[in-house]
Amino acid sequence: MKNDREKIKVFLVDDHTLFLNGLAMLLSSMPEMEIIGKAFNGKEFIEKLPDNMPDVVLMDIAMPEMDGIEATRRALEINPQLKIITLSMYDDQEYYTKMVQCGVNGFILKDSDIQEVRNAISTVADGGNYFSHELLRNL
Amino acid sequence: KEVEMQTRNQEKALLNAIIQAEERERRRFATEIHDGLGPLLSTIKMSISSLAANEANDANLSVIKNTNIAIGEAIKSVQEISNNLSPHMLKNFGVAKAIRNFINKVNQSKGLKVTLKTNALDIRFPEGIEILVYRSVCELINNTIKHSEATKVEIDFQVRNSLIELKYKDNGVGFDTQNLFADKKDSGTGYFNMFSRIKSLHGTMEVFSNKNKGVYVIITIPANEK
Amino acid sequence: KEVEMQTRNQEKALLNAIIQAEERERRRFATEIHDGLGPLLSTIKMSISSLAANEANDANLSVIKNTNIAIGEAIKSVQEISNNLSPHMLKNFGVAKAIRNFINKVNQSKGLKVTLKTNALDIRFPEGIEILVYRSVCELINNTIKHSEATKVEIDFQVRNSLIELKYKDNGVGFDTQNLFADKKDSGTGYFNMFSRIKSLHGTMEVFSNKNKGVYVIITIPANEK
Ligand SMILES: Nc1ncnc2c1ncn2[C@@H]1O[C@H](COP(=O)(O)OP(=O)(O)OP(=O)(O)O)[C@@H](O)[C@H]1O
Ligand SMILES: Nc1ncnc2c1ncn2[C@@H]1O[C@H](COP(=O)(O)OP(=O)(O)OP(=O)(O)O)[C@@H](O)[C@H]1O
Ligand SMILES: [K+]
Ligand SMILES: [Mg+2]
Ligand SMILES: [Mg+2]
Ligand SMILES: [Mg+2]
Repeated sequence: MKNDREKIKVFLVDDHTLFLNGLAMLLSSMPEMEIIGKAFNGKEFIEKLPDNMPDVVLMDIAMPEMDGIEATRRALEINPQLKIITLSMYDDQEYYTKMVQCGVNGFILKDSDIQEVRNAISTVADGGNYFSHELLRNL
Repeated sequence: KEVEMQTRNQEKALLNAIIQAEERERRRFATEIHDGLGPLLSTIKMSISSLAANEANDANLSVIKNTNIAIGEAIKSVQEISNNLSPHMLKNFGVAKAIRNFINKVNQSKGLKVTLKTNALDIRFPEGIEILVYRSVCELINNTIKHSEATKVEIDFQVRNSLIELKYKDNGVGFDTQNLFADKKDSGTGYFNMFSRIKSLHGTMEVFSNKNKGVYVIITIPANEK
Repeated sequence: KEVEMQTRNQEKALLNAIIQAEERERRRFATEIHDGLGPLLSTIKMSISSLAANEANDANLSVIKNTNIAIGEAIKSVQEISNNLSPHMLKNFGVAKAIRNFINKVNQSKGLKVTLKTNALDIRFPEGIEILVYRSVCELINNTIKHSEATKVEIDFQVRNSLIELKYKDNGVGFDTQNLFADKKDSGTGYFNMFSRIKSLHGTMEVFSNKNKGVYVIITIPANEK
């Protein structure tokens, strides 16, 4: 069992309650992960961020109040070192381009297997980038 | 005479209002499907993949595998339906990019090569126009796929002096344009709908075709029409 | 003068054709969702319940439970969306029964009691009329739910001498009908759409309301209009 201090601190941002909670449950059952925050839109995330600095953020794009594009911009203004992975239903090149321009370190699709989500989080936490193969194949 | 004109303008306005209301409805449904149903299915997909990783029982494992395939299909179907109802690209990135996107998908899956030339990739138009242009291109491409046996489509989408000019050309079997509205019962609603909608935004459409000479369509629309 | 009349009739025909094409499209989507996606989800639901029965691992069992909730919601959502897009009752059993069905659902879920009086339960009308009447009733009920704080709605739907007469009454807070189309930007599209569509089928609609006096709407439509 790893020490608590080595766990990857993950923050989840998504407006779909069941998805958010389901994903939180799956990730927190993994020994190396710790969910330190959840937010249902970009605005809520930006408000909570300063008190809950995570290692990795999983960020939806389409959300009410503030979408994932704006939230990513603001979060990186607050902490330029922050590592953000886009987790979206959209597999079109334009969204990918836009999010990469915003400075995300990864982009995975919502219909990924949980193992791919796990890989992406670990890779990005270790300082790498992770872009879903399915997405890259589309480009 | 002036009263008549006024009435007719009112009726055009009415037509536009109805078309736009309908499009808003479609978008509402598309969003409900994409943002409501989509994530639900994603949750299920992720859960099932996590079950698979932890499962020892062989019988269960094969049920899980099957379920995984079914859920993958369901997700694909949700995306397709929502996108056909109202493409999110159109709202988020405008008509030229949405067309490019649609073409990319066609080029991946059919024995047809579609090319797009445009100077409008970074231009946004009033909502009604973006929808009209997008739906017209989709209908023309669908017609080519359904009726033409063509191998190539060339689309040229230019904006100059506040005028949109869209040229569409395929190299298929063509058809006799005389028959286009000859028998309403028999002929499809595709061209009829395009004509009506283009007319309601003060645009024009010309269709040139002949047996075995392919189809050539020119559409013009004032770019700032509401 | 005759030419003008002809043009206006053509435009009305155009409008109707577009509305009907749109409804066909909606039905196509609804069917795709209902008949395509529905069975897929049912399969998944059954698989998941079979997994639950055989699972020993506690962690897995809680994942399965969660998945079961998600799939239940997905199935409900598919049914709702498909039905809102195009209610299958309408096509299969006609407008009066479809309205009765809609009302039953409203009476189950909201703090609102809707009653229906009608002599049309066994009468079928042309498709366009059925859709128009059904959508109007839905919009009026939705308005009552959204805006009125009413506890009661009475609907009276009668056909006599080829004329449909629909009376709708709620006992809510009412509103100033003067403002109905005063500011297009602000006011909703619900009433505007109803007016336009009713007009296009040569019907009429009157709206009576006052602050705290509820809403009373009378719609008439020629029953055989295509
Ligand atoms: N690219 C094309 N090549 C050959 N024939 C065509 C082409 N486009 C249209 N046609 C002919 O013109 C007819 C009318 O087209 P239209 O789009 O109005 O109807 P449809 O495609 O048959 O039906 P719908 O569009 O309602 O699904 C078609 O049935 C077909 O015979
Ligand atoms: N039953 C009602 N009781 C009280 N007020 C009503 C009622 N129906 C309509 N209204 C008022 O009339 C306005 C216009 O209604 P309309 O249906 O056109 O728009 P909406 O319901 O606000 O929006 P939309 O129908 O586009 O969703 C409403 O905003 C509301 O203020
Ligand atoms: K954990
Ligand atoms: Mg979302
Ligand atoms: Mg067609
Ligand atoms: Mg309304």
